[in-house]
Amino acid sequence: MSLVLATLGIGVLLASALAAVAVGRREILALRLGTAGAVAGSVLGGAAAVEQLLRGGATLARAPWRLPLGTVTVGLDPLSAFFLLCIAVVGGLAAVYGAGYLRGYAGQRRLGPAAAFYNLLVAAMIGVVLARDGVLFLLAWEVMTVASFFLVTFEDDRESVRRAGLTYLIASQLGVIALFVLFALLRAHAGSFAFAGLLAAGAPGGGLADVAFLLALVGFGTKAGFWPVHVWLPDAHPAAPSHVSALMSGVMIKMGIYGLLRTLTFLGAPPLWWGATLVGIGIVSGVIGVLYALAQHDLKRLLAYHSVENIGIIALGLGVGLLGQSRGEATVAFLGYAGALLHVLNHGLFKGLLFEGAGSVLHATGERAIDRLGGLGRSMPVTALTFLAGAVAISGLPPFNGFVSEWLIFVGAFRGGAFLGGGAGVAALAVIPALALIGGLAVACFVKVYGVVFLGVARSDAAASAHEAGAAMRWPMVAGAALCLAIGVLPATFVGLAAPAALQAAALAAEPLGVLGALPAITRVALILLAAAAALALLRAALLRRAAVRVAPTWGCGYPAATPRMQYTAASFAEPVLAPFASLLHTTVVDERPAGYFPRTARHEEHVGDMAGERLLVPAVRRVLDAAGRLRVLQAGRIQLYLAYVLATLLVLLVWQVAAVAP
Amino acid sequence: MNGILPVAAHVALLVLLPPLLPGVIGKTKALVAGRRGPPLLQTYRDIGKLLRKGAVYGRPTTWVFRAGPLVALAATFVAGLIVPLAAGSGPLDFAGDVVAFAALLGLGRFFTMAAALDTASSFEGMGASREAAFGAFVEPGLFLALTIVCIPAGSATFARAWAALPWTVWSPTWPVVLIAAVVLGVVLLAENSRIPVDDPATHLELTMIHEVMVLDHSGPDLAFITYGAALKLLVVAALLVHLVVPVPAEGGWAGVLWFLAGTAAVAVVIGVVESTNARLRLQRVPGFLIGAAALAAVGVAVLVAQGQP
Amino acid sequence: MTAFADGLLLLVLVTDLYILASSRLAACVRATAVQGVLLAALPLVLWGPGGGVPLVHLLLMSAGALAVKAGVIPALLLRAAREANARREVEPYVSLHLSVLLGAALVGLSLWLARVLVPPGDVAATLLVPAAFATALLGFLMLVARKYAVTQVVGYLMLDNGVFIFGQSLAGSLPVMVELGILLDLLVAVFVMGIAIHHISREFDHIDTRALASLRD
Amino acid sequence: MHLVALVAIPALFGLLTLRWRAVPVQLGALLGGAALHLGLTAAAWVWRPAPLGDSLALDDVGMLFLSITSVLFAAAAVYAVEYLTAPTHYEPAKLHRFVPYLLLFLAAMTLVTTTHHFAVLWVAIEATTLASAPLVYFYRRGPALEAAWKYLMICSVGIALALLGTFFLAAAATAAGPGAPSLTLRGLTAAAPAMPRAWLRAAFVLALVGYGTKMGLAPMHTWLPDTHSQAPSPVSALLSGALLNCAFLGVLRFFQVCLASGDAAFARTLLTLLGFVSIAVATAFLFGQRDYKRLFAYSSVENMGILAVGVGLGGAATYGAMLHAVNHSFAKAGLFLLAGNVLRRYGTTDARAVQGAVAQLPLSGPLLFALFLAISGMPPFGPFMSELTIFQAALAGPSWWLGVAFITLLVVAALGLAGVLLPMLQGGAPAGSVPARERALAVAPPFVLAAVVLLLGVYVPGALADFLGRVARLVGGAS
Repeated sequence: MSLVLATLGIGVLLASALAAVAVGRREILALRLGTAGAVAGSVLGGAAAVEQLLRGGATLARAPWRLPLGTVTVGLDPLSAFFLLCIAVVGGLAAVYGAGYLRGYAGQRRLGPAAAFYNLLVAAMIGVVLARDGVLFLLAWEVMTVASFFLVTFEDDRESVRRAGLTYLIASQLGVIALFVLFALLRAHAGSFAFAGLLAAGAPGGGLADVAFLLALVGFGTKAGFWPVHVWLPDAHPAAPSHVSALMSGVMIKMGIYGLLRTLTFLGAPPLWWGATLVGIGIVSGVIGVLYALAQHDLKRLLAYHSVENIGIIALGLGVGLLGQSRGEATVAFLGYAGALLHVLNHGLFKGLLFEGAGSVLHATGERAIDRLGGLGRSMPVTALTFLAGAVAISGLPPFNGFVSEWLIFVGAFRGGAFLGGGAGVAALAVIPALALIGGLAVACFVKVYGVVFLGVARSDAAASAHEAGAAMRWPMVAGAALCLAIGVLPATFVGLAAPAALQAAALAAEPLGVLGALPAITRVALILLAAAAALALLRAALLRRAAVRVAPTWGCGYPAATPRMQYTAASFAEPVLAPFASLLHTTVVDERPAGYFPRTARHEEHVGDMAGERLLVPAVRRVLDAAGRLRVLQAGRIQLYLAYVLATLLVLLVWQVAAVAP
Repeated sequence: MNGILPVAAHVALLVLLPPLLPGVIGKTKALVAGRRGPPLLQTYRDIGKLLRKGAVYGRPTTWVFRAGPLVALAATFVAGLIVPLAAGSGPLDFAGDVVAFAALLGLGRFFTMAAALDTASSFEGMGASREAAFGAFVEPGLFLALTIVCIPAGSATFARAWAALPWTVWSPTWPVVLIAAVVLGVVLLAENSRIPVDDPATHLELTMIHEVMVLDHSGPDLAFITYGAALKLLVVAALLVHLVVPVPAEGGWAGVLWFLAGTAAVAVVIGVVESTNARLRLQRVPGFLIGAAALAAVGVAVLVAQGQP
Repeated sequence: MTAFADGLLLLVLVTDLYILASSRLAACVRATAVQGVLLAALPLVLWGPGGGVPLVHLLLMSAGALAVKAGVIPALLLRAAREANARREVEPYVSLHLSVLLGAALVGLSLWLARVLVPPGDVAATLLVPAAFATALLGFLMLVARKYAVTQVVGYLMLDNGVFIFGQSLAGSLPVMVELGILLDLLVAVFVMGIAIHHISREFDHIDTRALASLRD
Repeated sequence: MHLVALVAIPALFGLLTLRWRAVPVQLGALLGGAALHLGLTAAAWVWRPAPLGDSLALDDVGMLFLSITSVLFAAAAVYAVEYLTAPTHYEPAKLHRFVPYLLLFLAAMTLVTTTHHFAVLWVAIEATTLASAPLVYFYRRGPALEAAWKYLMICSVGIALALLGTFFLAAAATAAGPGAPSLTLRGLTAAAPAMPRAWLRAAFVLALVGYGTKMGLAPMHTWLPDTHSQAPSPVSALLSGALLNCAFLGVLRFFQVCLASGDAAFARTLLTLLGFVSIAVATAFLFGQRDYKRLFAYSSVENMGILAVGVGLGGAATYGAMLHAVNHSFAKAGLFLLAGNVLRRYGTTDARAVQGAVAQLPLSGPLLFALFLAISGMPPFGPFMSELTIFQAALAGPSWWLGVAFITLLVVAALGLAGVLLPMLQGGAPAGSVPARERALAVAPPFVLAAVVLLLGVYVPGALADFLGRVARLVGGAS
């Protein structure tokens, strides 16, 4: 049943994609068709996922269709179903939002292809999680890359967008090399591309499992956005239209996590260093991600760096899970995987919500530079409120969902530190302060974003004349915020959805006893918190009913002529947080100090470039290109030279081959 | 923690005790400085007065400004329900409550800073910025200190951790617990904006942190803030108290007495520290906090070396 | 017959080196014609009466080679050179002296190759394989070393002559039709090249291939 | 008779049109020749023509390349009609410089695919050069002349070497046994086991270098970018899609003899080596390429390298190579035809002068994008599957690092293509410009080719898979 629904979902998505292209120049109709298809497909996919998760077990089906190199075998098990759920929820919400968001582009851009590629992307992601055959998996994976590439380059008349698209393509394709090698190696081991065959063949030995793990780390890590292969992410996500950013950041990068988890199921019991490696990656990605986010002045780019951070948190969870698995500590393993998986869903929800909020801001003001915004809370109340929910959620604070998943990882790390012993214990212990630091920095960053964008007063005319987003854009944000709150208040229900997948990842038969017993307590905490806040609000209202309430200018510490430009800026806000980490950031400073008695101008700008990109990857790529460029003299245009190549090749090969058999 | 009575006692302590702490600290400072100082119950009086007053709201502010004090107080209060006071566990205790405790403090900080930014004042923004930085640097120290006490217990749960504390002097882990206590002390000072991180008595906005953030609040809001700050002091101090004073797990009158004594001692120590130290330069605060975290990390390492986990 | 055939092949080698050392276009082309005559004689000398190959076959081959290699092609090339008003190749890529030295080295290589590649069957000439290799390789050297289109075609012709020499060892196994087809192909190729030279000289006013180096990376 | 007709009809039509220059005659001969040829080829699938002696025979390998050639020729012919008669382009009066040679070219290629006689094979391949040289020079410009000259010289030299190789094979056969040796495939494979190894090896090296020159294997590929950039687009399409394959067939015939001799390892090594060199060299030249037709030409060099590697590796890789031959031919021919449309819109082959092709050419642009993805090995297009097949066979083979190197080079090459093509395809239309109104005949042929490439990416009919498997087994692979 679930598989039928899911494949039907793919069918609807593909059909609506075709329809959206087929209606040609009737842009709004195309958009409507695409959106309807996306929503229907998401509903079908979500239904399939829930049905499968509630029923438990796994289903498998083979289509009567032969790929040139493999079979079309699809299946749903808890792991797939959970990711399918994430795709459906975020994909559906973002599609509705996109219908409102893209409307503004009607007449300037072709909306049909945009809607079609959106649906294709969702379909490809569903295909990735459904695939039970390496070839089908890679096929869906590449289609996913292609579709998202087209979405990233939607506004391809902008040079920066084109460059971002190219960067994305380069990174994806270099990453996919590792995946090709990975699957081919597994096939060589198992004799089949089919996942069932890979599972049946058992764990590969002789270092092959280690190689496969590393390949998966590179290949899937590139898509997921692990440091330092994340470099495409901060360029591509801001370049895409906001609903696409929501989808990409929300779920597409999680396909990397899915792939990693899926691969791990083929590789048998993990050695200790796998978990430790993931913990290391998680720490670096998380801390670097949030630091770079703090240093950004561009709203969407900032959010993109937060995706790197959150992927780091997920990696920490996976690391804890692997560590537990390697030591046979079922509880630790379960907590780590469950935390990571739930964070996948959570991040999808709040990052989707935040990108949608950013899109609404962009839509209303045309401005992405944080320091030219401000005061939008008044003109865009719904966006502001939902963005605040997302900000609190992503900071890992109760009563929202981010807290629940981080809590699971924390508890797993504490237990790991206590019970794993040795290197595994140390690795688990390292998770704790790292996650704490990431959380603290995330709070700082989102206070900055929320405060500078939505609070205070407008810093520019565009911000001053902002207006609230349309209904199609508002409701997905409201729904997303509501879901974030729901998971935070009712964690037991939602952890229950992630639990089967976590069990599968941890190769456990049953849930370790008592692990999730504390979840109802989190519900209590959340409810008491809300009740206490409400009670205080009532108390204050009662108190103020009898007293005078005045509205007056903000106290300026004695300075009477304050202007909006004197508000604290995002850059100044972040400065004390970043100062101790200056050596980790690649900062370029433009400094024009006031000079003379009556200085006219003064300027101070700081731009933080990506160290991994600018110090590591870009020079490497440039070096390779230079080497290729030097080869160009070979094709110098002279026929004599060309004939000399033929002669030289002939002589070398002839002498070599003939000498080899010479008597 | 079961039964109505212990819960009632816990809530009573939580609600009534906090404003006393600033009084004790103030008295101590005054005594050290050879002054008489304000009355011990001055904070109760201040709060009462503020609650009766009207309010002035800055023109640019929105509901976030009004929500800040509420959420901060509510979050601290819930954190107070989690943390054990006069007994071995709090009324809301559960497995993994340590993490929730820290997160609730973070929530309070989030909304306090957001409210500050809502005023559009550069001074309050400055305060929020500093709070954000110090808050971020406090977190690892707090968690590492908690790690030290939680690991031997095998659980990130206050009740379990306090029960597992080594109360024999020759226990090999007591130096590590001492480290945890010192680090928690630093966290206490930083979380509550005390010297040497912040000077609650300063009068120059440019040098303030917490005070400048709440500059624009007035009336009941300011009352909530003042009360909330005291509550936070109590809640964080409660951690320290349990490390240095053997509060009996079963609570009862003995528990209340031990707890009150411990809390008073902590307040006096704060007073002494504030009297004998100067505020650090702002740029040096991160180093101070990171140093504390590093100390805690050393503690954890010692624990690991002892084969504790 | 061996001695006679070897003498003939030696003469071929001499013409090879002469062409390589000569800078005058007309001399090159004439030497090619001489080589064509020598090659035309080769099948008769090698397989002579009673060599196991039908005489008609031999005569046809010989006549064909004479017509194409000693007749039509040299005439074509001479005309092309005259048309382009080119007399001597002034500065080849590889100087004439160096060409000859390299040529000698290639002849050495050919002798080594011939030691390994022992000619099969009953070919009655010890120099056949080395001469074939040497002629082909020296032709190749011409192609690489010279700038003028006409001299390049001469090089191509030498290359083909080398192949032709080797082909004579197989006279028995190739149907005459095929051999004539090969000759025809050669003729057409050089014919097309001649047309190309014609166009080159019209387009660029000379036949120096340096002008033909605009397409590059 | 069937086989004779296949070769003779285009040849006859070609000679006919050399004589009669009337436009209807030219067009009729072109389209009629293409249709007849396609029909005869299709008929050959149903009724496999009987061989004429040992020299003229159609085996599965020949059938594969004949079919590719025939389909591509039909596509190019339809396209050429539009291309050459469009009012904005070249006056129909020039048709007689085009049609006869194109038909003769087809005849020569057909002969290549249908002969089993090595000398005839050689004659036919040389004939392809001679017939297509005038086509390269069609535009009668200096650069076109230069390209034609280089094409003629380099390929003729290469072919001369191949002739020497053919003679060597005959010599080896002579040495192998008593009786007059034959130069047919049957005779040579029979004699192969007893052939002296030195002669066999020398013969294969000569053939590989010789036909490899024509096939575009690096470092003998140098004529290819020049020729492709100067020839009219339909001719480029045929050169890349059909002619290179025919030269490859020449190499394969020699390889078959090596297989029969039981000493194919050296040949595999050489094929793999030159294949990798080709892929690597082509990849280096793809980056920063300024002329998009040259770009496609280098991509052909790369793909010929892929074919060589596939055959060199053997096993399933050979099957992949045969599948890839189909994929590459169709995709590349489509790309060159579309390049013609781009050229007509922008009036230049300079890649940097082209921007926003998707917006400017509403049909060709997206189609070009699709085929770019296809040739880059992106699913759901055919090359993805064929390259994956070769790759996984390479990785499973004795040297896994060959597989890694293979896939890495391929991906990097695809990025090189992307670096040049994306800026051409993307970008909005300049203000005030109207998207082109494209003519159906200029878009339909590449569309059909792209559709086939797409189909082969998601579904290979069982009959075709079996057929390709038979082809692969004939040239030393497995299905």
